[in-house]
Amino acid sequence: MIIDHPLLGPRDAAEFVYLGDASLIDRPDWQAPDAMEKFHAYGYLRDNPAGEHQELWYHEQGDRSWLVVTRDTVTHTITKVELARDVARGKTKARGRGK
Amino acid sequence: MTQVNRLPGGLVDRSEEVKFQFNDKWMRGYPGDTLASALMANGQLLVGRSFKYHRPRGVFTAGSEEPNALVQLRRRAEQEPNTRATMIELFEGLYATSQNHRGSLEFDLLAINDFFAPFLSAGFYYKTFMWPKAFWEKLYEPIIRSAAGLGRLSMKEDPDSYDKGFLHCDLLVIGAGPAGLAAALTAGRSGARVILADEDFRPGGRLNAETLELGGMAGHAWAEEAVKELAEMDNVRLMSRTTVYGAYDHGIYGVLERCTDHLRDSNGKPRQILWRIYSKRAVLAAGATERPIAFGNNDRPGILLAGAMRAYANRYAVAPGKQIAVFTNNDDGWRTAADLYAKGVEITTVVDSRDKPALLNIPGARHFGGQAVMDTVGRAGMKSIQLTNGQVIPCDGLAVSGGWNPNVHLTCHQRGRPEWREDLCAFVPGSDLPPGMVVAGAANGAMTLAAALSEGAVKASAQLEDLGIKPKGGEMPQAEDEPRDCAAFWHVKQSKNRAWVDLQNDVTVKDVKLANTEGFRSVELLKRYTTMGMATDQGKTSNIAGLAILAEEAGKTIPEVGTTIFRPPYTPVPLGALAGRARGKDFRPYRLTPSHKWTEENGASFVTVGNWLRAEWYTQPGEKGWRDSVDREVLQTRKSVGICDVTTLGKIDIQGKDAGAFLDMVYANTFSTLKVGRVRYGLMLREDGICYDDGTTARMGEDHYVMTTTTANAVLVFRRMEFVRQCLCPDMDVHLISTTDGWAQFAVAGPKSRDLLRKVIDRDHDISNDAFPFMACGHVTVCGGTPARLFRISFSGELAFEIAVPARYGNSMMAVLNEAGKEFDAVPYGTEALGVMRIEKGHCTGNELNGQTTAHNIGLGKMVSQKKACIGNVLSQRPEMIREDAVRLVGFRPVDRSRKLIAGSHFITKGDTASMANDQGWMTSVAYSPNLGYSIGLGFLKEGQNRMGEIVRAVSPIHNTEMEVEVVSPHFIDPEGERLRG
Amino acid sequence: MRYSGFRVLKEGLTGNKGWTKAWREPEPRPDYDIVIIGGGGHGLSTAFYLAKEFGITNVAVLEKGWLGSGNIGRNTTIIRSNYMLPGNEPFYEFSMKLWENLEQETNYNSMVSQRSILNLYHTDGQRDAYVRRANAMLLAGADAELADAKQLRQELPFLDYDNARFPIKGGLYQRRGGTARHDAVAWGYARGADSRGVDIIQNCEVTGFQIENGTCTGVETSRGAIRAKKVAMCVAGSSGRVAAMAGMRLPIESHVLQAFVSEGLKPVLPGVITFGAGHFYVSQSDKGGLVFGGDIDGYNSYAQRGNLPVVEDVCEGGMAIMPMIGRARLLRSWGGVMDMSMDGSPFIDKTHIDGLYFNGGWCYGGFKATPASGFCYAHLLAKDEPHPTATQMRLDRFMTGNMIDEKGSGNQPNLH
Amino acid sequence: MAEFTLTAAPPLAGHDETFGDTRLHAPQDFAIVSVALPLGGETAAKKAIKTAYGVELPAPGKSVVAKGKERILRLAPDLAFVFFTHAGADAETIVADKLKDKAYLTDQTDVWTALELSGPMARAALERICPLDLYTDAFALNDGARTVMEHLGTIILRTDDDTYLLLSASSSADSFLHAIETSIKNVI
Repeated sequence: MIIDHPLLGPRDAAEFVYLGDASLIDRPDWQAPDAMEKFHAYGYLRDNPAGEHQELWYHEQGDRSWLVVTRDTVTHTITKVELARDVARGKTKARGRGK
Repeated sequence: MTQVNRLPGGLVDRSEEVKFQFNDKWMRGYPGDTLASALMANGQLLVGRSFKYHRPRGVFTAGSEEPNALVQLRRRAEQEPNTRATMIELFEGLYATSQNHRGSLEFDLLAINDFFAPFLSAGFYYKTFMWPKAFWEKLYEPIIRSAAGLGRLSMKEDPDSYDKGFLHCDLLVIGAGPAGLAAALTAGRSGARVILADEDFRPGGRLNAETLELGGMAGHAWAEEAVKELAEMDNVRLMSRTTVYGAYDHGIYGVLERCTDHLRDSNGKPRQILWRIYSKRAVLAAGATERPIAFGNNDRPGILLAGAMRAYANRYAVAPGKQIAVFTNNDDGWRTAADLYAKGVEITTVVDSRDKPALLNIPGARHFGGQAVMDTVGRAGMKSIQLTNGQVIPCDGLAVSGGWNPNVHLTCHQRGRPEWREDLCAFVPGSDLPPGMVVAGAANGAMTLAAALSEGAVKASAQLEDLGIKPKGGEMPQAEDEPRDCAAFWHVKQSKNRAWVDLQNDVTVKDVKLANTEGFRSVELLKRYTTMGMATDQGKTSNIAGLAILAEEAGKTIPEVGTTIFRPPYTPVPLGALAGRARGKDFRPYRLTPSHKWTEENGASFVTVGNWLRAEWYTQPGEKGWRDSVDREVLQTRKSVGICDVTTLGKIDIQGKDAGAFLDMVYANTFSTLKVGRVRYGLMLREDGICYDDGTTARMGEDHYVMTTTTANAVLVFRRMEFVRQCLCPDMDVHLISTTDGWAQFAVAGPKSRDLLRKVIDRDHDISNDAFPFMACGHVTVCGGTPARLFRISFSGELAFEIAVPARYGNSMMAVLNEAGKEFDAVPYGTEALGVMRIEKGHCTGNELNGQTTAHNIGLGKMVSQKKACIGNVLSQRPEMIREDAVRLVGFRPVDRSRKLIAGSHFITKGDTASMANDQGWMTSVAYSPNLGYSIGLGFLKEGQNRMGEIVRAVSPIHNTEMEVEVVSPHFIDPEGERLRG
Repeated sequence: MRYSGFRVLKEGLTGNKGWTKAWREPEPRPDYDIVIIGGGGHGLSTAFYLAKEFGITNVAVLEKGWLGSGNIGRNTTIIRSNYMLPGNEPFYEFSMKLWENLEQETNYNSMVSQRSILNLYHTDGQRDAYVRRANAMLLAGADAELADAKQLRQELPFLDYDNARFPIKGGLYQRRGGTARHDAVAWGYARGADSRGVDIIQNCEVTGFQIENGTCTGVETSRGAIRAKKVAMCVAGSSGRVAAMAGMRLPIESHVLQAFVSEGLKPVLPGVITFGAGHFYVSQSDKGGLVFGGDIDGYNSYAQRGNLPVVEDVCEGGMAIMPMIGRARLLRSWGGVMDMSMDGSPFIDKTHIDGLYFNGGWCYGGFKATPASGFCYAHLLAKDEPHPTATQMRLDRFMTGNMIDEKGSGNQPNLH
Repeated sequence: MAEFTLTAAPPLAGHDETFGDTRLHAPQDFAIVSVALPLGGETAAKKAIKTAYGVELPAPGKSVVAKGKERILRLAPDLAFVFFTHAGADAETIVADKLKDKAYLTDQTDVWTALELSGPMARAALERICPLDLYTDAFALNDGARTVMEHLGTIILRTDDDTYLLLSASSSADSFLHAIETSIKNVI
């Protein structure tokens, strides 16, 4: 597979390490009253879709960035690649606005 | 032998002869021959034996689809089983033997299977061999296994080397036949970066096998011109003897180049190269493969596919006999008759299943329209054929054509499904091609030369336009649209004798019918039940006929029955090539510690720790076994001072205004409160609350921490910390960089460690206990100004330091420390002594922190802060993970102090039977403690914290032994920790 | 029809004309006691044991494709019970005992071949872990044996002892481990279940569940609705997709595992061998092909195909321990969808929906479990309580913290 | 005067061999310092770099040669390496003096081992181990990338038409050298 790195261009997926569903960015609040249930869902339950999947890849043999890759799990077609840090910052900001 | 079957002309080079051996018989051929053509030239039609019935078999095709003519090429360690004679280029001194027979090729004892064939029908083995039970492994299976298999491995290490590589291009053209050449010419002339790969050693594809003309030139001559033009273009890479074997995701192709297989000797160069080609676009121009028709005894030597026989005549100037019959269901078969006749071979008959007038006039040949060949005679060579009208016609060779199948294989590698085209009676590529690929020429069903040429150029142009490259030079010469009519005809129903569908695996029409009768009606079930298409040729010549017969039996159409898709590789790829250089010592890189050279010179034995080589112990003269060395190293360290290279521990430089807060998130305990100049032990959990890693982290400055990880987890911890940094704490100012290799770090341990270091560390640094107490850290200089880092930490439990210098000084530093330590009888120590001392102190390593252990299990439950956000603290509190009766890390010693504990023993409460239900835990690590004079161990015991002093049984049924052990504190030496604070 | 050597002889002498269908091809009926979704190995063995052990025969097995088309149809055929943890080992040993009588029970030669399995070790730490595991196996009534490098050198002289990057220090044998002919296992169970009255319905895809007031009462299929008192999911790699139709999220990710077979060779390997310092395991089939594999590709996938880096990694492992296979050729590779669970261990459990049961999460190790999985699932379906060897294989174990993590890799499926 | 002296012996120091017109050698006194841009302080850090070296910090994947012959390679948005010739073990101090406290610095000199491969067969040799497209249009002069070759993490830089600078971990220097030598031998 080839991952089109947003900064470095197309690179062989062999340079990357896979982690899993990009929902791992959405770490629950440890102080929430139902923190245990939330962490259980966060840590263990997966949508596991047959189709479009947002997932985390780490460019270990590259620039060490974590990426959010949108990839179809049936065809392996990649439609979007973002820096995970940008995605995570976007989420923090969104949460901030919600307050 | 003489070349009795050699014809005039051809593309072989008659200016020199090549001598070779087959089954120890010397024969001669010409450069440009394959082994198959040379054997045929020498009249050697019997080449091998079939898989199941051990039927005599000869060359059947002229390409990589060959099911029959498999030989063992070369000898001794270079012996290569199952090699297709049709793909072996003849070279001087070539040595090949036939395979899969017991006794000689001519008198194969296992040919007896052929007589028992009625009892060996499809799947017979599933129905018997079940009684008595024990006979399967002892009797039936060994017999089956020794009869099965094909060629033999030499059982010696492959003496050749292999290489790999990466290539990039705009357009990959697969196949250098007319369509491929047209595509490559178009793309090359347009300035695109092109790779043209072809499995043959002579580019041209069928142009070399036919007598068709292009623009008034012989086809093969045009191909030669085209290749010459391509070779002169800088932007084109021509790769012959190169098979594109797999189409992988995103335009990556797996490709095998055979570099030295056509040479007598590889001369130290890689035998083959496995290329990964990254293509923006690809044109598949892989041509088509002819298929046979099934009729009685259709497997005899001398029966060839018609196109193959034509290739042998035109390209290699050989024929399998003097009197040839042709059996066809299509126009193309007629050309074999015409071309062989033109070469002076007698054509006795053309049998056409279609009831049509003769397509061509072949003088001397009788034409039978609407007839079929029903049976053949001649065990080792053809004698005659019998037609459905009963007529018997003598001949010594038979050319069979059942039509042509486009080579759709690579279109299926991403699960694409071919589609049935009724006019061709064949599957053509479907619409779900691998992204970036188009198909041109015969592979796409463009079966005539003119169509192939034009499609090659047109498809390449479209691909270029897609890439934004303006195509030019796509005009191809005038060529023929030769007649290609074909009528579906799969097997001859009138045949009474067995009719083969899959030649190599001996699957007959009857087997297919039986499978259908028994309910194996999906084509996948058919394959699995009969083994059709599972041989080394993967059914290239057999699958479609099998499918057609199944459809006929089931009363369905072929598209209704479906097709099986092809999986990589297109043709088999040697495992050596797939491994490339990664074998033997080069399997993985070595990492060496900075003091490796000194260590090697001073008697160390080395142990593999991940990719590292570490000193295990240092043997001194007079020491008889490793225990002598290790005991000495331990005793001397505890008595005076020892030195150990601990560079392999991961080191991560952490800087930033939020570094402390970041570490609070990463570690279960707190680091933001750590004072500058101090070190703290840190415990890292996974998010699931299980211990992940431990180590010490030093605060070197306000915004600067230095973390150490375990050797094994260095890379993983870094990865995880980057995850936390980028994904969980994206707004923290914190930066990570590994410095593992940058600093040579040494543990200097023992009561004299400070004295020793004082000799090395420059005097202006005060390392007294007051100025530099336990868990202090700081920058120092050594040996007159070399920068160093000093940490007052201890894994051994002694007064100890770790000192780090830039790695370039590591080897020298090891020498200096030992030199300076001479007055204290300092010893260098290795990983074994390190292990003994850490067990004596009850410290955990990988044996304890194996990914299943909670902080609670090792008595550090309280260290997991519940007052801050950190990885793992929430899930670490799940009820089953904090049970009071969970296993706990405790120490053990044998009741009989002379016994040796065994790591991996399980604990059983005294009085209980040893069973899994009564399992109380297990021993994780053991060592002989030279300080205590007996064997000690660490282990996990259920509720161990409450069982101090209890005697339990440590059982090791695998050693057939057990012993009583006493549960003790895991801190065997200096439990109060007075020494390390001294 | 009962199969035997005599029958083969008799049919051989009479032109093989008397063979009959191996199983019926029934139309689905409107309702059953139990509907099993998935006609793979586990589904078929569940049906077989429901009929044979628990006398429940009003059962349908619904298969979307052809029977045995799931992972039972493409795997590396290894059977073994060399596990370490109490949540696993008794279960797999139970499975092994069922394997040992399988052919006689099903009247089908599935070529269960106890040719041994050997796990090589290369470090002292690995050895210690293998001793722990071997002892666990023996305590659970299985067999185990340790061999040092000297013994291995005699038994397997073709391994690389002298030039290895990671020297072979020894190995853990399970002599009763080995291989079985995977397709035949499915066919044997199918025949056994069918002959006892179970309806095996091929080309019947489940498209939805009928759930009324928290109770599952049947399924929608491509061949109409089928009501059932109990519905049993058994769909391995498709677990996520099927469970989603019932509104469930699972602790499972679907990943691709590639497997490989070489061209046929005369006998080379006595049993199964696994490399301890790389990703490679291998055995030799009765037909002579080296059947081998290694690690999963590592990314979520339903594509049933993998990519090159893993192919190369596996072959590197192979050449590292047995450099005499360099001139053997890879004939075919394939990819299967693996239901990788969060701790590498499976589930055989009820779901939170009454009448709906779940069997899955077998990762890449489901083949060896086929008999016990079916037996224990049948037990659960028949008695509504777990079989004694499968009590920990619960869906809620991540909530309680009672994981069965043999490898210690934690909640990251691609590491198991 | 200290009682003991330390001698520097970086792996591959002094290595220099030729294969026809192709040369493989270890550059001497090759110092490396990593420069991390503080979050929120990127502008200040970039300005400091401009002031110190007279060049703009390049985009990720690119390098520039500064007026003092230092080469600055941007590896990631917030990380760059500065390469320069310097013999002592105080490379970090030299950069720190230039950048003051505007960036986080870490001495990387001893983390890496460097080899320069130059000559007509350089690209063909690299084709055997380097997954990147090294054609000029894809990997231009001064381009740099971190990738993996023969299981070894490697930084590759194009420093001239036929010249590549290769960096890999110093602990595996021998394996790294072996990999490159084998590649050269396999193509000449």
